[in-house]
Amino acid sequence: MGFLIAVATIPGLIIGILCGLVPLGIGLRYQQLSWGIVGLVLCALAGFSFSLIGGFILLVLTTAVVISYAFVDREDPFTSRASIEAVNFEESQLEFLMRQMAALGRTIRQSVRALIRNKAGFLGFLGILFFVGISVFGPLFVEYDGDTHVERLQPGARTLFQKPSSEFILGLDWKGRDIFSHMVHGGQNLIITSIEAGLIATLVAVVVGAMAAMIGGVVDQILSAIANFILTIPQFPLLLVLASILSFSNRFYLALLFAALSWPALMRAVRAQVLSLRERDYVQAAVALDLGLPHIIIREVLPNLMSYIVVNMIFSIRSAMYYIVGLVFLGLVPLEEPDWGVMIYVGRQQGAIFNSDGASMILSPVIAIALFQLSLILFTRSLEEVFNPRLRSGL
Amino acid sequence: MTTQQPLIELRHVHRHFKKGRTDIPVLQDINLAVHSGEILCLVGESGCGKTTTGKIMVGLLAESSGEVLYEGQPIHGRGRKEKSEYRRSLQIVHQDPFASLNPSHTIGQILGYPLKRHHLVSNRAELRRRIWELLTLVDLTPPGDIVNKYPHQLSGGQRQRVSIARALSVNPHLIVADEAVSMVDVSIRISLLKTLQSLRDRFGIAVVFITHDLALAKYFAWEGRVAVMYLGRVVEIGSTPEIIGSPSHPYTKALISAIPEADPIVTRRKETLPLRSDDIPSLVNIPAGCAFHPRCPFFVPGMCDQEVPVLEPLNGFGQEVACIPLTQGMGLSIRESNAAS
Amino acid sequence: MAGKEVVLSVQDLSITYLTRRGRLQAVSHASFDLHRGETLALIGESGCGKSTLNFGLMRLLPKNANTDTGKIVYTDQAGQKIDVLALNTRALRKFRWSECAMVFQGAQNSLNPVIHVRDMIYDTAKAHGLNNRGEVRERALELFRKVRLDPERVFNSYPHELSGGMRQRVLIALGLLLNPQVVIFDEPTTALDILTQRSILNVLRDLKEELGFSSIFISHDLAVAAEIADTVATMYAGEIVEMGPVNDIFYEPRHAYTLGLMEASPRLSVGREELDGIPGSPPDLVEPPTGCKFHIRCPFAIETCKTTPPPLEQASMGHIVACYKSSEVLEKGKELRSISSTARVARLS
Amino acid sequence: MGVIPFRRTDQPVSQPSLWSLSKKLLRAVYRSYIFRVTVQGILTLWVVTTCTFYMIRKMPNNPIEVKIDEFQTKQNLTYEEARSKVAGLFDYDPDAPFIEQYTDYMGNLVQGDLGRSITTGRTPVSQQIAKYLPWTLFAVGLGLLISFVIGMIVGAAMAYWRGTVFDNVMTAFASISYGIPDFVIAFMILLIGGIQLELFQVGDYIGSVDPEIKAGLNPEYIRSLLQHVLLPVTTYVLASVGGWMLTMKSSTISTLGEDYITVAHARGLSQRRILFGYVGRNAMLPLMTRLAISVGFVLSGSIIIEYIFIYPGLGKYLFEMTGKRDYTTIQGIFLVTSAAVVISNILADLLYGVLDPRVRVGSK
Repeated sequence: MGFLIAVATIPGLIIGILCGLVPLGIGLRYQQLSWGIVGLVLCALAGFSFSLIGGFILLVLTTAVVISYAFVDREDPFTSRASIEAVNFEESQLEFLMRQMAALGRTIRQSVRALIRNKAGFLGFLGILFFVGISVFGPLFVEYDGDTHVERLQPGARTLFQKPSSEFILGLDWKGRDIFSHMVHGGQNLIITSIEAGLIATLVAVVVGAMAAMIGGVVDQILSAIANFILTIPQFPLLLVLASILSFSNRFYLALLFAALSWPALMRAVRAQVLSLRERDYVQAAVALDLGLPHIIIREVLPNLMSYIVVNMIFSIRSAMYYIVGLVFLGLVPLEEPDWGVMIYVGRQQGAIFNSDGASMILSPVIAIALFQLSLILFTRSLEEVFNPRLRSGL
Repeated sequence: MTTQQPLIELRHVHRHFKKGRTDIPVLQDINLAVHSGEILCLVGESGCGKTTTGKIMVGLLAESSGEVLYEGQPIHGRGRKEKSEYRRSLQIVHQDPFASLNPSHTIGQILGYPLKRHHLVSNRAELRRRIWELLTLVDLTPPGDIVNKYPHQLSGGQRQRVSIARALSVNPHLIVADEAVSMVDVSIRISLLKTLQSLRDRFGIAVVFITHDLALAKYFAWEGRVAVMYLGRVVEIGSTPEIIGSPSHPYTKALISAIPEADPIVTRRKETLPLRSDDIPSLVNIPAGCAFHPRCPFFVPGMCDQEVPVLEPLNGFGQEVACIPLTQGMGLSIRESNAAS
Repeated sequence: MAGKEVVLSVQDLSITYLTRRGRLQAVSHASFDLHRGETLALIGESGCGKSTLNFGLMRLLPKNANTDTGKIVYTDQAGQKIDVLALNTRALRKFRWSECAMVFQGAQNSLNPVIHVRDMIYDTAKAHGLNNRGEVRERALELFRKVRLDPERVFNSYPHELSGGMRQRVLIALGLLLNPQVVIFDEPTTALDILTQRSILNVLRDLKEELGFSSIFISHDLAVAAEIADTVATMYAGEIVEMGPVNDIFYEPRHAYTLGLMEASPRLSVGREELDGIPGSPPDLVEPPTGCKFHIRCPFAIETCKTTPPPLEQASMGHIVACYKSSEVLEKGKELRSISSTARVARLS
Repeated sequence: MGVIPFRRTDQPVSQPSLWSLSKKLLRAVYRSYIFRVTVQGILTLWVVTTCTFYMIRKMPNNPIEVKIDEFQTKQNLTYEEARSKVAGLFDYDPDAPFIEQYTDYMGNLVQGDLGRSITTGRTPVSQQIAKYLPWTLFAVGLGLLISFVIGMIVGAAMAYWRGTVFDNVMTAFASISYGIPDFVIAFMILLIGGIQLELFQVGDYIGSVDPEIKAGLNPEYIRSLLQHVLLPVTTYVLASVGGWMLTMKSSTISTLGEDYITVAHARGLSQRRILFGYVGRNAMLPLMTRLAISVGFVLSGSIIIEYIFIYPGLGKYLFEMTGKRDYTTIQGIFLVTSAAVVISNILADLLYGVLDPRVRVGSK
């Protein structure tokens, strides 16, 4: 999964700009130039940072927003107040597409507005954006400082540690390397692994939880029993043992391991939610209308679980990060520089705790992790508003 | 009417729910038939099993024992396609207007899904024409104001209309309206009921109207029948004017005499039938014999508490009642010795 | 009821809520007098402000509500006049329940689920200075008997062990514990079954005769109001639009909305009847319509209705109404009534 | 006609025989809640033990290899020399068949014997656990207690005065406390408080107690004990108090919205009575279960915190023993901590039943 989020590339930028031409064109066509330009810039940036996939997703989203500004329901026959005979219900494929895009664009605009409305949530969103931005774009501008620099030793100093100065804004570590460059380069792996772990855990939990609730009977009992069993074993000690059994040549396995341990709690919650949703009147109505099980799960149940799922996904991303840093800190995972967790581990080994010059080596990653996690928590506050159509429209 | 094949028929239907280790008998020996175009009201107090009956009729719940026949054929063991058709021809409108529509879909989507799924329309233009039609049918005009809205943007009455339109989308033969207007304001109830009535008149859809409000049942089902339920059994059934005008079963009598009326003089002159006990027995512990006997002012010891009464015809007008003294021609008399404990 | 002394007098009471969307005018300029021993029924649909009005009377409104204008004058047992809105916290606590008690709707949630009924009784008594548990117990048991409960058993049970009807009776008994002069009943029979409702109504009637308290009875069910009220006030969109003796309101309604409600209520005792709903839905109280708030849904509306709100005027003895077309409404009502109920002609809608 | 059978009271009562009585008793036992959860709990523990038993022995290296390694690097011995030295130290046979080891272990376990530690001179595991457990119990327990009490009080106050400056400040604090991992707080205390600001001498506050002070109930020892537990406890409190505050706040808010609170106000009850008897008690109900469950996780402590503060608790010990591959000790600690979780879950259910009359589990 790691390959999905690639580092910023020049080909990505080109893809992004090409993609961005679409919203620009539509903007021009409907005299919404400013929005067309916004679309172009956003697409270019997204393509730049995430290459093809990011560029494509943002292409769809920005185009939708641009169309929603340009379109303003002009072609929808439903808005006509004429009688049924006088209304023309025919429409071309393109018009239909435009209408759908416009609807999507409106939802996006409302969601963005809902996101901005909740101050704490927006702050969290900005925080996440900041760290992701630094990890993605930072390496382009800040060179990784990986060598030992004895020449930087200050006269009279016993170690290469240095306090933050104007030259090295976060100071130097035990090998005299620039901590700032480590900070910029060291977040990527951690963030990606945590997100992967959170995603997998959530996916497993949702699938298993929904299955247990919808199928019920023996399947439900077995799955619930497994979940309860895993919940009984204290997580971190178990991780400790498992971490020494498996060797993590690849960070992805770490994510998998974490997911394997953390799905049960969410699964139980999802199961309970689905069980209650299943009894809702509108699900019953869908059964009576014979809309089929896939429709019921995907269209009726899941949308109402979305905010719940995403919030919990963020919580599991957060605890994944906690556990990963914890394992690294205890030295149970192969150390790979640059990495925030490794900085804490090595810093402690090299006595940065007792050296006031070296505090930055531990403090910088510690504060970064704290801020990132805090941003995640704050961000969850606006998710409810973004996903619930009732709150989204600002009632 | 009786010679005709009923649209749906329940024969000796029982239903129990499990709660922990105890079985709760919610329905016992229900025999009901609904003919097409007919209005049947199920009336009773909470916990009498009227909603469960409605759900069994539309197939949302399975019966524990007994038979459910659709157009004379058992509903089980049908082919996939037949099953889907049977399913669709029986629709339900729920009580709570705030829970019956999925909050994350627009009204257009809610009405569109069943149309698309069952290929009731062949292209998008037709789909939208049909949605327009459905909204007009339930008096949600102009449709353009409604179709792109989310349920939370509509009032309770409008939502119930959308529910009805959704049920109509699959061209049903029967709609079960489960307390469909009880959570709607008084001023809006009547127009909703009128909409339902006009649909019945236009398309010949049978309506099973479940309610606890006898006055409303009387208004809505004047041309139909009323079935009164008590603790999981039908105790009396007959044409609406008969049941309301001359109730036979002691429970029906008690109900009708207990209802206050929107007419000060009439309601203050009304004589209520005194019951022997105010408490409804719980379903876990249903009294032996006639379930109503501990409260019945006409209770005959040694008879009502021994044998379970069965619905039997009372006169030539299709009225049936489950009361042993009545069906044995003994008549009812209040026994002073049994006065309230 | 004229002639009897006024127990509670409400003058020009307006209450607004601050919501996310703006100021919501829940009650506007409500005035009425409650006489000794009288039962005043407030009828109207959900959201018309009848519950807010009553919470306002006891000053139990949530923090986002504000009493903008008005005066609530209560005459206590000693004949002392009390301005309720000016009471300090301490005096207010004394006022509540010992002078003016309230029986809430939804008996399920009105009793604290984790403590015994007896403790709720003792709590209430203690808060008003009655510390003799034996006496309180005797009084409670007597009231339980009066509301036809098994006193000993109910006294010692938890709320969840009682049925809905029993809980409602416990609440009524609890409300009468301190012998208040005014009891507010907020939809006391709404969630109950017909037979339970009947026995509660009977209990209320008997209690009122025996104890002689005045009461305000909130209901959306016209039938219940017809049965229990001496005076009926119709509320629409936060305003009292019509008020008068129960027979006047039911047989000679003068406000189009009252008439509409009557026409929408089915009656058991008449045979087949033609009823009519009121078109449209209640207005949004954040942005209420100008003029008469009912004009959008009103079949009698004229141009003036859209611009100027009609004033409350005396129509007959003790009957006031705020409607420009009250005489037309009265005529229409009479006309509908005179047509035999089986052959009522449906009005054009 | 499908009548549900019911018991008539006038049925003749037969003389109960001894057999039927005991059968009844057995059925009652089987149906009783305690019996069922106990059986479930034992079953869970058995599965946990089996799984961990297998997993632990799947860890790369065994205790002997680790020790040999250690000797090699520390004392500059050759592999053979180290091996011969180590062989005399341990009575563990790494080549014994897995099944044999398992049955041996389970046999001892049934008799209540957790076995003997492999690497620390054959001391019984139970003794080892008894030595380290109190430290963890003391630190984490104290932290949990303090943060729970503070969380309850402040959370309720936040709900009561919601929307005020106090609420906003406290909510911000709670979000930070809830959002930041505990080891971050630990480092911040050490680095910012101890090193940067030099508020205290770090050395005086980490570890267990000053070694020169004699153990016992003398004031010096207690002072030292408290001094060394101060930092871990502060960390635990800061890291968990936010969660309690937020939960208590939302629970209190929903309780405040209940009808019975309005009714209590209408009844003219005093603020104090409403706050404690009506709001507090009901709002605390959902939190009590969570508290009981957290108590279960006290034992597993926080490995990282104990490691950072060099606090001699069970967590740090487990970490060390994992490094040494002391199978029996790891096994024992796992068993004890899982048992704590199982037992506290049962207690949580029972506690809820006691506090909330609506759910009396035992009486069903």
